[in-house]
Amino acid sequence: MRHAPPAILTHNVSVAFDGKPAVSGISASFPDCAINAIVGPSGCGKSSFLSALNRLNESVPGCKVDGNIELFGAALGRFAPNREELRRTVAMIFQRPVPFPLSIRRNMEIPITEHYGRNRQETAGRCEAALKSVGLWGEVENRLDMPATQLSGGQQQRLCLARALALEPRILLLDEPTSALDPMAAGLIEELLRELKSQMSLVLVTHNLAQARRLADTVTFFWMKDGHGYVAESGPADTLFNTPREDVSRAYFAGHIG
Amino acid sequence: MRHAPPAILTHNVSVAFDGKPAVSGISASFPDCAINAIVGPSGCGKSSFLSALNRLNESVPGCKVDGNIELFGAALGRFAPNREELRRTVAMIFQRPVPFPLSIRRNMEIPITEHYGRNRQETAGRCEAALKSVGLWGEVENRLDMPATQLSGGQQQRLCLARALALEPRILLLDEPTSALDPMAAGLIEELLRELKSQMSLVLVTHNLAQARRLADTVTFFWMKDGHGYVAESGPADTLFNTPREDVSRAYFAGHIG
Amino acid sequence: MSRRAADRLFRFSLRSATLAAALALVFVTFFVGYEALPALQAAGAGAFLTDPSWHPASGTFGLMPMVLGSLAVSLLALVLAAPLGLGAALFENFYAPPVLRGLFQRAVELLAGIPSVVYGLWGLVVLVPLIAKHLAAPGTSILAAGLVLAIMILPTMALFSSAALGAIPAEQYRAASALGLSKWTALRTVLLPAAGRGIMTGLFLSFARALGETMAVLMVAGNVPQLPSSLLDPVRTLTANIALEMAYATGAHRHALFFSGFLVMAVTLLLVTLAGRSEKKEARP
Amino acid sequence: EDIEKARLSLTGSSTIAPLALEIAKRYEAQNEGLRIDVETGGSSRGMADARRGLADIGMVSRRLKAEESDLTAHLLARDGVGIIVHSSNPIEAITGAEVTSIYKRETRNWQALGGPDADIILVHKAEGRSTLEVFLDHFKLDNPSITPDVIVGDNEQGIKTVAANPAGIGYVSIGTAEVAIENGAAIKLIKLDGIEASTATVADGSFPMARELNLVTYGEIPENAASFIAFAQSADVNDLIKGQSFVPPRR
Amino acid sequence: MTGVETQNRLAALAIWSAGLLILGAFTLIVGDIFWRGFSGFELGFLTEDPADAGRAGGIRSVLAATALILLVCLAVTLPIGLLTGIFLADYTAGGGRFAPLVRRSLDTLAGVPSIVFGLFGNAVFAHLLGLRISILTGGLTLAIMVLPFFIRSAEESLRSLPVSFSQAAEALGLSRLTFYGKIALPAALPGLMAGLVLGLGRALAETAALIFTSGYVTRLPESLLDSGRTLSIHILDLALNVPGGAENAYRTALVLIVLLFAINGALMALTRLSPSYREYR
Ligand SMILES: Nc1ncnc2c1ncn2[C@@H]1O[C@H](COP(=O)(O)OP(=O)(O)OP(=O)(O)O)[C@@H](O)[C@H]1O
Ligand SMILES: Nc1ncnc2c1ncn2[C@@H]1O[C@H](COP(=O)(O)OP(=O)(O)OP(=O)(O)O)[C@@H](O)[C@H]1O
Ligand SMILES: [Mg+2]
Ligand SMILES: [Mg+2]
Ligand SMILES: O=P([O-])([O-])[O-]
Repeated sequence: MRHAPPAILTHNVSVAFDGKPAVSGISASFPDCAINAIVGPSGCGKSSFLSALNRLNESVPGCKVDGNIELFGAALGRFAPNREELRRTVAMIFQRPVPFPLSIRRNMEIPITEHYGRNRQETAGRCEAALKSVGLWGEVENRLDMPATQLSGGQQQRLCLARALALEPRILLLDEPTSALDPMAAGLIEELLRELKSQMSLVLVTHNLAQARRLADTVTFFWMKDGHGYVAESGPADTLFNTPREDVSRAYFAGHIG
Repeated sequence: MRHAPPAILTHNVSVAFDGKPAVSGISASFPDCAINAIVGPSGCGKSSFLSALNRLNESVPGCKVDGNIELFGAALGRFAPNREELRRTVAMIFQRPVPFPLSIRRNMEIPITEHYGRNRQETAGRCEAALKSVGLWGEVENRLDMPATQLSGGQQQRLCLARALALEPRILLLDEPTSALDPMAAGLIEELLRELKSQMSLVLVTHNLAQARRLADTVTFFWMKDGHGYVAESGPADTLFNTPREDVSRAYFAGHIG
Repeated sequence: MSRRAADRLFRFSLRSATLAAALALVFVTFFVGYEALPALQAAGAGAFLTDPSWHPASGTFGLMPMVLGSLAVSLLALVLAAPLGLGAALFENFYAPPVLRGLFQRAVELLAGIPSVVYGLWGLVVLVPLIAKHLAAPGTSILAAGLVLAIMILPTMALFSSAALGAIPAEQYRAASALGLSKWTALRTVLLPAAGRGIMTGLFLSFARALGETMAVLMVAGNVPQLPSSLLDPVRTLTANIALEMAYATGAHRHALFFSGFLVMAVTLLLVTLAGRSEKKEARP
Repeated sequence: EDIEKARLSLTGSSTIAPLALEIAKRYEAQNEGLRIDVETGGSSRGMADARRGLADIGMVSRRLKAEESDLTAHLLARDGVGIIVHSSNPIEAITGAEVTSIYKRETRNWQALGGPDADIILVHKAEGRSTLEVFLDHFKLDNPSITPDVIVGDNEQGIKTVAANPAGIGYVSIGTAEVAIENGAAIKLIKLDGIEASTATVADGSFPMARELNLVTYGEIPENAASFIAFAQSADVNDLIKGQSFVPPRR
Repeated sequence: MTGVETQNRLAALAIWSAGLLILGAFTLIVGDIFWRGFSGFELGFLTEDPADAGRAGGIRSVLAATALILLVCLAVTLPIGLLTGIFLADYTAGGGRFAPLVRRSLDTLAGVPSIVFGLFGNAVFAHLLGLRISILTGGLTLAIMVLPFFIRSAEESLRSLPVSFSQAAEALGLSRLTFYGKIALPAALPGLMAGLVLGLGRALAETAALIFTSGYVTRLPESLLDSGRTLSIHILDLALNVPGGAENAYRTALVLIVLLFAINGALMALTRLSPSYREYR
């Protein structure tokens, strides 16, 4: 009997900027249909590691990624024919919502037509479905031509989610997606993530331990040594929060350090 | 029998930008010789309130402060003859360390000579004492003419502390003083704050609940309503953390929200 | 065309356009240098400096009068404009009341936008007669040219100083205020040193602009190629010399003019490089 | 191709330019589709442009020298170079010796010539100008030895400068000066060695500092340039020449 | 303490004087031009050709030549400048070591005095390429002169967009062409326009580079190969070479300045409108 491969499997991954490693030796496995939290203090390379998963830091000058990354059992290169396709499949959401300074409609349309061609009806359909899935449709249905930047922070972040979901990704990378939002808006997003995990694998970088406790199925804890990040401990959320094995994890989760 | 007045007593203070209140109705009392933590979610006006205490947001265009502030029982206007004197007495440390882009020596000297006049020996003495009190003297003694910007983040923040302490303030305002630092450097600063509280009143804004638990004697918890911040609950740290009265405080300290 | 092919073509045209733009400089420098070279070969660099006079018709090509003329006029302009420009920047950023600040900023920007030939016109019609009447006729002189240039480069100096001050993070001034420093102490000890390199950049570029200006100077300097001995003497600058004589110059004369063009270019490029240097060092910490 | 044919350009002497402009206007009116552009810059520019092919025809306000025989001169009119002073200056006549002494800076004040007590302001022409060459030739002056107060280019600039300086002295085309004086410029032409500086004295050959006004061409002359030159040399333009206060050549 | 106070007072005095002096100079010069330029100004000045060497008549042909020269200049500067600006601003374009080199040479080009461009244009475009003294020659010369300014401001305005736009576009798998065509250029439009206006202003103000390239014939140009004088050269010629030309020189200066101010004003309005202008595209 064969197990289904994990959504993401990394082996000995390191990310360096100008030859200086930010993280190194990261071996991790993130199952499908789960929320996988990455926690750890500031600067320990969580974001750097996350962007390695969809090759987003490839275009950062001086950035070098080493090691093996497999998505659904296939090496990154074989999994998607090119970068654009990879990024459609492995979507990413940032700390600050990044709506383009265009109308809500254009924000949705541009990526859709880029990947699925110019077909007005299909585009409109995908747009509506995605906005509905993030619960934004009702709020903006009648003002799709309003500048997206006029939405509130939480709405903007939901728009960014919708924009990515419209492309039907299989993996969703989230880099502190709620830390710039007010508590109510953050609550809405958390709910959404819980719903989304039935359809895809989510990797959630968060500063907020409480949030990780509320959402995570697995937890990967990054810590720093010799100026770069490494995985201090990882496993199911319950185990990590309640019975951490390492001293540093114990101190961190208890709030003594970090 | 008369009680010593608290170091800071505010009554119904509000801060508005361009007519839009950021916080309002803040009545708080911070005792002397204590670390008084202010916690709360992002954007609820902690920084705005803090800078009202030494009139630093006076120079921000469009900013208006209302309400009463008393320092050691005296109204702000009577407590210090002018702004410069007020700020010497009520020092402030920011989230990012702000060393002037000059040598370490100049960083220390400029404020000292401004307030105590040009006396080489006295200046050098104050400078040394202050650097010693933050534990930086040993590290920089031999390179005082090095640009301060070449210090590490933690050293920079300690330099900023020393620069302020050299002026013998009676109140120290700290706006997330460790959030831009790595955990080790943050630990050093925390230790320092603990030492300082024997000499002055500290007001510490922090995002980091664990830090507040570690350091605070009193806690003031800001929350948001109708787009502006207010004090949801305040009191001794033990009470607030262990037996909060308000629902919102309970949820926040338990990590359910925010 | 497929999306990927279009994208590839786009990236290609980015590179080609950039290459073309970069080659423009190489070409301009090369060409002017190439045309100047025969002059050097014929006379040697020394002759241009030692030959006391510029009389192409008699075959003497001494650049010294023009070199001194250019220097005198530009330095006078700089001495006048630098402190005023810096003062303007401080005024705008720290002293002007809010009502005046916008107005002032606008005024400086507009002054910067006024074409040099208009300053020249003003100099010729208003300034030169004033000098002729009160100091010495005919008024066309180093003084007139220096004043016109000073007004011309003043906005440059002001804008650069202002930008340099503006580039300092607001936190710096905030931190200085939080330490109870008075305004002038904060400016003198913290902000001005921090903006120093940016201000130097403005100084270099203003000087370069003054050296390179042609027509406004030509209109009010008198254009006599001689070694000046007082501020009220007429002079001819290197650039004015080119403008006056390029139209008919041939042979050695033409090469000599190209050489003086090359000289001005070399000096301005040196200044621009110095300016760039000081900017870069600024960016480092 | 077509455009090339339909365009003629003349550059050079500022003395000739106003006349050439008038002639061109009349010629254009007679030859539809032809455009003639005229620009100044000095006689030397005219010669240089003609040689380099930047202009079809050059304008030169003096006789060609022996070493300029690569160019062909086409005589257009005659003119003189007259000494001018400010119209408020009481001086009415000057001698060659006085001019020499003024330009050598031996005489520095108008008082020496019976004028007001004012330092003489020397207005001098830039090199490359025929007017300068004719002047230097006539007075046997060596240009490098002259240190003027102002150097001017076009005749008009010289007139303007003298008009702006009551103590100024300069020398310009007589034709241009006469037209300017008619238009109210604050200058006057003064007698040189007792001879009136005017179109009349140029015409009768008595004015000493007279000169030719030439159009010049280099190499083979294109069809349309040749016919324009022929027109400019015909009696049809005599009225225009006189209108600019020049003297038509003996045809 | 009093020492500090005295210093503060003196500094304030000096700085206020500098400020007021500059405001005074501005009022004096601009006032002079407006005052003299407006006296006797008639609309006919704009619709008639110059006559009597510019003393009489208007500036119609001069305006036309100016417009044509600017058009030639823009036609070259805009595409090359925009593409180069994108190349320099885009960290994914692979500029590597090349980009700083280009930037360096552009900065240098920006510092070259304009008379040198005049020399260059005269020798290369007019003479070598046989374009003679013409509007085309002048426009091309100006284009090389203005190019570095436009490129740098295009680069700056693209750089001023948050990097997160570019990142987000990459994260959505958008091609660079799509990103620039649909997102970055529209968003940076005000900045790009500002650069354009800056370049136009420089070109409008230029004289030295044009006297040997576009010439100073006053007639209405009929083709790009005709010589034609710009407003600035008209001012120069009237002021320098035409007795009694000062009045029309002032009028022309007035027109030129009003034109520049208007362009500036339009630019500012554009910048102020920009958020909605950008976002409602
Ligand atoms: N573009 C870059 N160039 C150079 N160094 C970088 C770059 N991006 C990140 N780094 C460095 O890599 C290290 C890890 O940064 P990273 O942003 O991945 O940390 P993080 O864990 O996400 O921190 P945070 O919680 O503050 O977001 C840091 O030391 C940072 O300075
Ligand atoms: N200079 C300013 N101009 C206008 N609005 C401002 C200004 N500074 C702060 N605000 C507004 O005031 C509100 C409170 O801001 P403040 O920085 O005081 O919050 P905070 O609690 O310190 O947040 P954080 O935890 O993110 O630092 C915010 O809505 C902010 O937008
Ligand atoms: Mg991060
Ligand atoms: Mg804050
Ligand atoms: O302009 P000129 O007639 O003196 O050559």
